[in-house]
Amino acid sequence: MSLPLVVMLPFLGAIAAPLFAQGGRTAIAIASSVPALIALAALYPQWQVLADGGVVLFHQPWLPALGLSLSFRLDGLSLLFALLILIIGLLIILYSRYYLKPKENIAKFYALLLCFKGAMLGIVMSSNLLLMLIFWELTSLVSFLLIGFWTHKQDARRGARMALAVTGGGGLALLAGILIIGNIVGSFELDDVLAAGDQIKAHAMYPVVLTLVLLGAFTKSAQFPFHFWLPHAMQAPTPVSAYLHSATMVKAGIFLMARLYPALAGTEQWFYMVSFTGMATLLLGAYTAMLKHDLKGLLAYSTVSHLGLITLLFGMGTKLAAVAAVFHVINHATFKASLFMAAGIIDHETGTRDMRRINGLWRYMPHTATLAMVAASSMAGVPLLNGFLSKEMFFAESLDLNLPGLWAWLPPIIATLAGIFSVAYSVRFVHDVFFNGKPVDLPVFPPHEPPRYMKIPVEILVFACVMVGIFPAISVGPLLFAAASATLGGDVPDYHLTFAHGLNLPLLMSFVAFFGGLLMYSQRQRFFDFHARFKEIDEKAVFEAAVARVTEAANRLTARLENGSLQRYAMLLVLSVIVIAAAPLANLGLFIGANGLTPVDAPTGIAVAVLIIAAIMTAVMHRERFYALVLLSVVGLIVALGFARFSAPDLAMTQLSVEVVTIVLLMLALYYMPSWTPIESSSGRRLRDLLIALVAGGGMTLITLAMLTRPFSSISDFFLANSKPEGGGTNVVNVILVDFRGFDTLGEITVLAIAALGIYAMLKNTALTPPPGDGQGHPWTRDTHPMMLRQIARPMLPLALMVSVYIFLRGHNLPGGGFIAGLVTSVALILQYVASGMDWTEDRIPFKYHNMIGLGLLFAVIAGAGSLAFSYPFLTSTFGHIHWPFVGEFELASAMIFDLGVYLTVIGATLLALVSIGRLSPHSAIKPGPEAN
Amino acid sequence: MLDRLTFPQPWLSLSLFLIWQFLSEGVSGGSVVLGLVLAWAIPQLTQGFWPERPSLLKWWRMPGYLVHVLRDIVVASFEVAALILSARRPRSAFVVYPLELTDPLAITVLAGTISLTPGTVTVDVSDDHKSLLIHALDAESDEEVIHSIRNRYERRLLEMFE
Amino acid sequence: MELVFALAIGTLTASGVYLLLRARTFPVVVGLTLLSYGVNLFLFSTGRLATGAQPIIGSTESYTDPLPQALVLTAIVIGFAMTAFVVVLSLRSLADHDDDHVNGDQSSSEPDSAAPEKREGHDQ
Amino acid sequence: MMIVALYLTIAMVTLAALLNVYRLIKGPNATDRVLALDTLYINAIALIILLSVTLGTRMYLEAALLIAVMGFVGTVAMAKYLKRGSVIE
Amino acid sequence: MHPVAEYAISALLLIGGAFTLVGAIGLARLPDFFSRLHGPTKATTLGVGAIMLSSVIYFSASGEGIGVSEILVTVFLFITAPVSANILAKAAMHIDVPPAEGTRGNPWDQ
Amino acid sequence: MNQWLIAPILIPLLGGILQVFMGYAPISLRRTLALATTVLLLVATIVLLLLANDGQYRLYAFGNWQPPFGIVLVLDRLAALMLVLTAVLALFCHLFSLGGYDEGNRQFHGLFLFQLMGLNIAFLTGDLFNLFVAFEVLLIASYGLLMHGGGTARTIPGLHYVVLNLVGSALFLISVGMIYSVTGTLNMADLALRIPDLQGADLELVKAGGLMLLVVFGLKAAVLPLSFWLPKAYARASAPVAALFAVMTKVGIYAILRVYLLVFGNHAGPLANLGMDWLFPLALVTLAMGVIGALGAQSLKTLVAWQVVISVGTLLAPIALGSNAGISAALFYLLSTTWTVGGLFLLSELVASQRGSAGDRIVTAPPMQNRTLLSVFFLVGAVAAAGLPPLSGFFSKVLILQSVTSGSEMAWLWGILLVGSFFTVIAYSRAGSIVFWRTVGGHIEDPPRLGGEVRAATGALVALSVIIVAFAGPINEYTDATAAQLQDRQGYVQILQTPMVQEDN
Repeated sequence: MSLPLVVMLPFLGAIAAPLFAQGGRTAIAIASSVPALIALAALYPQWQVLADGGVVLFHQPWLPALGLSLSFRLDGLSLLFALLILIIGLLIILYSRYYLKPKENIAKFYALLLCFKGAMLGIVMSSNLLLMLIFWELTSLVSFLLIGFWTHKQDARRGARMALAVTGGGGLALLAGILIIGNIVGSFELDDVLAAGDQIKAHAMYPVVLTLVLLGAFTKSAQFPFHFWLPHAMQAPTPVSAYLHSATMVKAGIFLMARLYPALAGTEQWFYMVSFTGMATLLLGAYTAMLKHDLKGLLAYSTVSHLGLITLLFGMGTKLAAVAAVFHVINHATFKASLFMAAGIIDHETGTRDMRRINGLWRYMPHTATLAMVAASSMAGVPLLNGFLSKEMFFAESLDLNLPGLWAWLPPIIATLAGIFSVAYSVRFVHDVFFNGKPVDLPVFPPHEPPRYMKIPVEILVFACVMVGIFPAISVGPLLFAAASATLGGDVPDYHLTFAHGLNLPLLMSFVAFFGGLLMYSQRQRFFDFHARFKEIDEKAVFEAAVARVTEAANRLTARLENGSLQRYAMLLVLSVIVIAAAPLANLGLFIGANGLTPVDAPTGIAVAVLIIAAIMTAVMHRERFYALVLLSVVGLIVALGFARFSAPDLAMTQLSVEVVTIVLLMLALYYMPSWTPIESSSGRRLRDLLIALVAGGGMTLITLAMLTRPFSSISDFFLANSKPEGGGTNVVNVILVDFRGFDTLGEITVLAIAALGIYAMLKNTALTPPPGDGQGHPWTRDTHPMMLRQIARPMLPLALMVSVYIFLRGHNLPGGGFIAGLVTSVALILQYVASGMDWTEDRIPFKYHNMIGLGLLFAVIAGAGSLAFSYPFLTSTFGHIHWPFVGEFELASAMIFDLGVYLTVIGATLLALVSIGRLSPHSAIKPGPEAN
Repeated sequence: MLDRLTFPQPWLSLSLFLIWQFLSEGVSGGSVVLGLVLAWAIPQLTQGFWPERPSLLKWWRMPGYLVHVLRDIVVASFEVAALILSARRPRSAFVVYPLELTDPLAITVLAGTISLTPGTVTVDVSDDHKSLLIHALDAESDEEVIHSIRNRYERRLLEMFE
Repeated sequence: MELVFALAIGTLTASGVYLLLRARTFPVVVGLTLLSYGVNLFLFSTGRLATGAQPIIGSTESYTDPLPQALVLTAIVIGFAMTAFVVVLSLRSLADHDDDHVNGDQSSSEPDSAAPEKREGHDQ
Repeated sequence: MMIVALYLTIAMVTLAALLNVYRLIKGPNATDRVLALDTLYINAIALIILLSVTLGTRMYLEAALLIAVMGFVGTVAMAKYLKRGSVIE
Repeated sequence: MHPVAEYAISALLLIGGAFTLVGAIGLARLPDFFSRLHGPTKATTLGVGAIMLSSVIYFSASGEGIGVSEILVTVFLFITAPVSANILAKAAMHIDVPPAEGTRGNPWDQ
Repeated sequence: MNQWLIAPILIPLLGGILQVFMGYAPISLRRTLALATTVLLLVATIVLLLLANDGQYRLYAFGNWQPPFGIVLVLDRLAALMLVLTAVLALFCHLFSLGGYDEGNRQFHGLFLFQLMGLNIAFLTGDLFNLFVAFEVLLIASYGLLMHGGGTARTIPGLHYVVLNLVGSALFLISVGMIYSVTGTLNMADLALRIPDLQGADLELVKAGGLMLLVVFGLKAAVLPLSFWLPKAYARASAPVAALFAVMTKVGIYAILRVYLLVFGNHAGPLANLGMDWLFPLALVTLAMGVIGALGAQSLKTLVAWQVVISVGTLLAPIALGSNAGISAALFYLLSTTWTVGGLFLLSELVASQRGSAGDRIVTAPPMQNRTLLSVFFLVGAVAAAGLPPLSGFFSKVLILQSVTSGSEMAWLWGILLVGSFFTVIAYSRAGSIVFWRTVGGHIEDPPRLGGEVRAATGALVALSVIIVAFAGPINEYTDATAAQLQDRQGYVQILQTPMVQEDN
């Protein structure tokens, strides 16, 4: 249980630490240290197991479908990294306590640091590749937030985004790689994967896997050509640079290579990809570090270079090289973290990091200077310091590579060259900063030694450098052995850890490097001049420009595609249908089915001809809008006649009523619109639209034809058979509407109700200026309500109500029903509005349309819900024949209450919609204010 | 509450009741009850729409008038049909007809009658309800039109309404 | 009979689609109405064409398929509601943009971002 | 005999409808079109009744009633639109 | 069906059809809007009235009772036709539809 | 017959009716009742989820009519999942709207509840035509909601949305008609039984109809090339509405899942897996387009609107491939993305409210109030949306990637999904760093205070991605079972045999 605890603790701490923000910076720093301390305590008992070559495992299934489990693993390698993470993390917390300015949000900083720590521990201790990936991406994310901690600095923001883009992108590649591995192995558990190394390497997908995994590792570990993000990440506060970007996070890539070493390494692809990348990074980093005037820039590129070195070591593929690589991880972490901290102190005390201004600090801060000099010496590979040891091993390994012919010279030469650079920039760090005359124009002058406790972390790390350098076998020997053994899968070669191997070729190379470095440093000005001839590439600017270009291009492309043209979207929709339906229809072959065609009678033929003419004329004459409306009425009328002609009286009646209401509605709208549509489309476009329309119409014709001429049987026999005995009505259509498929009707009247409510709401605050006269320039007449019309309209209302009742009551048995009755009532009321005006009519209508809609829906629901009481399903209808004295026998059906609901909803909705539009008119009493919302 | 039980427009109620009996297939107990309910309820709902009572005083003369008009329609329809089918160009005219009637309903009935009887259409009623504008399809003279309307229809309506 | 019926549906569809592709709201609405007529007729005809076979029990010997009729009735009502809404929406668009173009006022086409809207008290 | 009369009448009414459509398309004024539409509605009533008589069923007669009502309201609304612009005010 | 009824029905149908047609011809042929107004208001109305009557007789004769709907439709048409004509004529005057040449008198628009 | 099945429809319906009556009641009363309705709905859906978890199909026959004659509701795992998904989203959107976003339109709550009713019908119905009606209910309500609130910016996108969907509705009817004209039935289970036996021209007609139906669902789901209406419409809707709309595209996806797996699934004989060969490439193109749109977005809401498009593509690609694992993964993602996107819409509105005239545009502005809170919300939402660990977006993405294991489909899906994720990360980090980090001088005049409701609603929605991670195991089990149930056509068809309530009962 202790393993997940170790990982979880920092996260818990991240949540808990801010709670101590009230107690001051020290309190929160202490609180933030607690998780690491507990974690160290928890790890300590495990040491004996590991030293014996054992492994501590924890396994808890989480998402079996994914192959994701909460598996943790503690072996030498993970212990090594975990110790680095925990110990350096502790030092960083202490350091940060003094580094951050009082007004900065230290709680957030510590919380993020702790999150990072947890994520990093997660990476190194995960025993499930997917779990590791989760932590992996989490480190990218937290790193993004930490780099951008100083949000006011543009460079910090940009650096953060660049780091996220590169490492996050690499993470995605890694994800793909891991998934393929899982696919090959059948498990993401590390044990299974490591055991299946041969299987992976033999698999056809191996090159892909390798490339993807290495992409992840290289981006994280800032390998060429992905190195550029790291120096820009130095915009972060220095503790972050020291912790994330030198000691831990950038090592995650290295860790990954170490972790998957048994599974992936040992092939030619591995060798070439890893070692050449490492080599390129090593040289490039070293060269660039030399050129940087920024203290942290120098350290950043030096880190790049050292990461390249470690990568190169892993790439070499020999076991000894792997040991050297692991060893160098430790050494680099110690000296580089201390150097960063020192740089942070200098930055903190002088207010700048420009080495051209910081000079001669020895006089002001000798203590810090001493520490920095020791650490820098270790970086340069000076004997008796830990850097020297691993570098010697590196030199030795570079000689051992079995490359053919002259190629064999390449690794040692490159190694030596890198050594020269490394010495040169180390010397530069020491000499430029602490000696080399006097400070130039420092923002803070004179600099002082930092607070006592701020130096403690540096001191501890420097002490470690020395200890390891002098007593390697005692100090790190066991740990290194455990780690190397875990990396190599138990098969550790013989190696000898001591500060002096005697005089041999590697030592010679060290000498060459040392004196070459001094020489190079002395000639640095030439070197700068040489470099100044080349144009400096600011990766950040390049990255920003690239993002800007991509964004811009995306924006342009989006704007082109999503151009806000309804015509385009509608055309795409119609075309999609045409394209997708074309193939099956083409297969249809003959469109006339088995039943063949029946003859046409003349009146029907003529009516259809009129319909066709009217429809085409509507399209042709659409510019004259009122004319188009008249033609539309003709179409609607003939459609209604068609329903009657083909045995659908209910439909005919519905269509007729709806059509008139629609026309009135359109005219209400047309009042405010231009009465004429201008010509806007080019003739080519009209032709194109015509073509699309013709294809669509032709398609519909063919489909209809094919359908109508085919025999057919449907579920409707049931309706015909049961309508009377079970539904209690002879009008089957009506019984379907209020009973068999009453739920559809409920939905339908809900739609109507919502539409009306929506219309009402939408027009409430709308102001429209009507034109003063019609399209031909006639002013509107003042005679609003002609006398004859008024006189005739009034008696119509009771008559229409009576007819509505009649149509309503017979609906269940004969054509009619609530819907048609509702429309008749509505139309009669509309006539009152037309004849006598809005105010006059509204004064006389005893109810609000809103309530009517609500009441209608309520009736429908109640009619349906009645059956629930008898534990029948919703909308179960019942009917009975009731005999009353004198009145006689009559039928009462619950469906009638439902139909009453339909009736009321239709009236309320229709009138609410129309009246809302009518109310826009400036003549009506309530004049809406301009957009008062 | 009791006043709500009255029939505010007894004529209307009666007509509605009768129409309902026609609409229901055959008079029965049910249709009578429902007819009564409707004859009460509908006027209650719509009485607001009738601001003034109709001033039809001698309503029993109405059927005679209607028969008279109907006969005129049939007879004159043939004349118009002949006119439409003939090649002769009709002599159209706009005639202003000075009204003697004052009641709006009466004027409406007259205007309707004029429109329904062939050869003339009421085009407009003046704002002051003092004159009608009539379009005659084929008229020798204005006087003839005015004269015929006055004698055939307006007199009778005057008797009925005022 | 089937052929002329199919032609009628085809014509309604074609006219509707053509109008749908116009640039002003009004023709678009008219086009949608035509289209819905065509669709209603189509849906109606899925029960095949029959003369004098109204599905009213007892009024005739054979009955046509009543189900499509019920569906069309629903579709007509829904279509009406939708048409009403789109008509009002085009009015609203006219009010907002002083133009009945379907794409709004083309001259002052705004950038991608939402135009500043009025919120209580804290605008501009 | 009745059948013949029926068919003849149907033919005449259909022809009448065609003439109305002619007027509707020809115009020339908006009022002409509305008038033609109104007449077309009345013709439709005739057609519905003729259909009922042909089929011998009264199921369609209420549709005729509705056409009468709807035609009237439609015509009134259109005329109002032409004259006044605002149909409901 | 009784032969008298059949005769009556046939005659009414034919008369109705003829008047409807004449009304339509008038609508198509007459020279100006105001003349055309005459066609539908009477000929067509009368024609439809006759057809209605035939239907009433038909259904009464076939023993289905007196059709109230048809009578209602007819009455309705007779009431509304003048109003339609009136309001259309007003609209025509409003939008300055010209009367045919040679028409005496002037339309007025208030 | 279990009466709980009708609850998700009746509760919002009755609540909505109540709102219609209460147009002029005090706003506090309306709010209380409306929120109570939503809470009640959530409770009901959870009950249904528990019911459905036994793997049975439950039938509810309206009017006690035996299917296929009457309309039926069918509750299965998928339906229950969608119901809960929607109810949770709705609850928080509703809560958010109480922070003053429901003002200016007395019908807001009514429309909101009707919208939920439409959604719930769509998820439960087992009848093709009733599905059309459900679509119309939810669409008309969404039209109303879309136009809710002031401002002129949403009119035109709203018009586009409405017109295109009207065409879609017409198309739906045509497709239903074509299918009915051959099969003579509308019940989906019955269709599933009849379709495998079709042949000849009947087959081609149904095929054409089925493909046209796919276009309809594709339009609702916003699949390219039918997705261009979406970004502006969503980006300009008021925040709670836009957030609720996060589920609207999912209705289209639900319909594809339901209809195409049941009716045109593996068993459908010659019509098996109809249209899926079209859907897969289109889904990928949609995904790519969504990423491009997100990259180019210049306001937060537009960015999130494009995220909707991205999620549509991501969802449909595995669905089109049709494996159990793929469908399960898609369902997992559905849960995650819907809530996250909803939360991001709400968040964008909060950001806009705190930044004065800069609104939600991705430009610099004076420092905003409540920056820490909002930036944390944004971070969580963006991480979940972009599919970075450790939030739910990542898990679903991995599930989707894992569900396809071979062939060129794998290459395409992996490539586009991963590269898309990369660019999505760039888009979010760019937007976030500009909006939350970069500031210019000056200060915002008196920004509105963020009320408890809006904070809680936004926070809860984004935090759900954490909850999903915590319960990833059980959720994944549920989606696995759902996918298996979806493939089990036989089980669904059995509902036709369910006995009705007897007279003596």
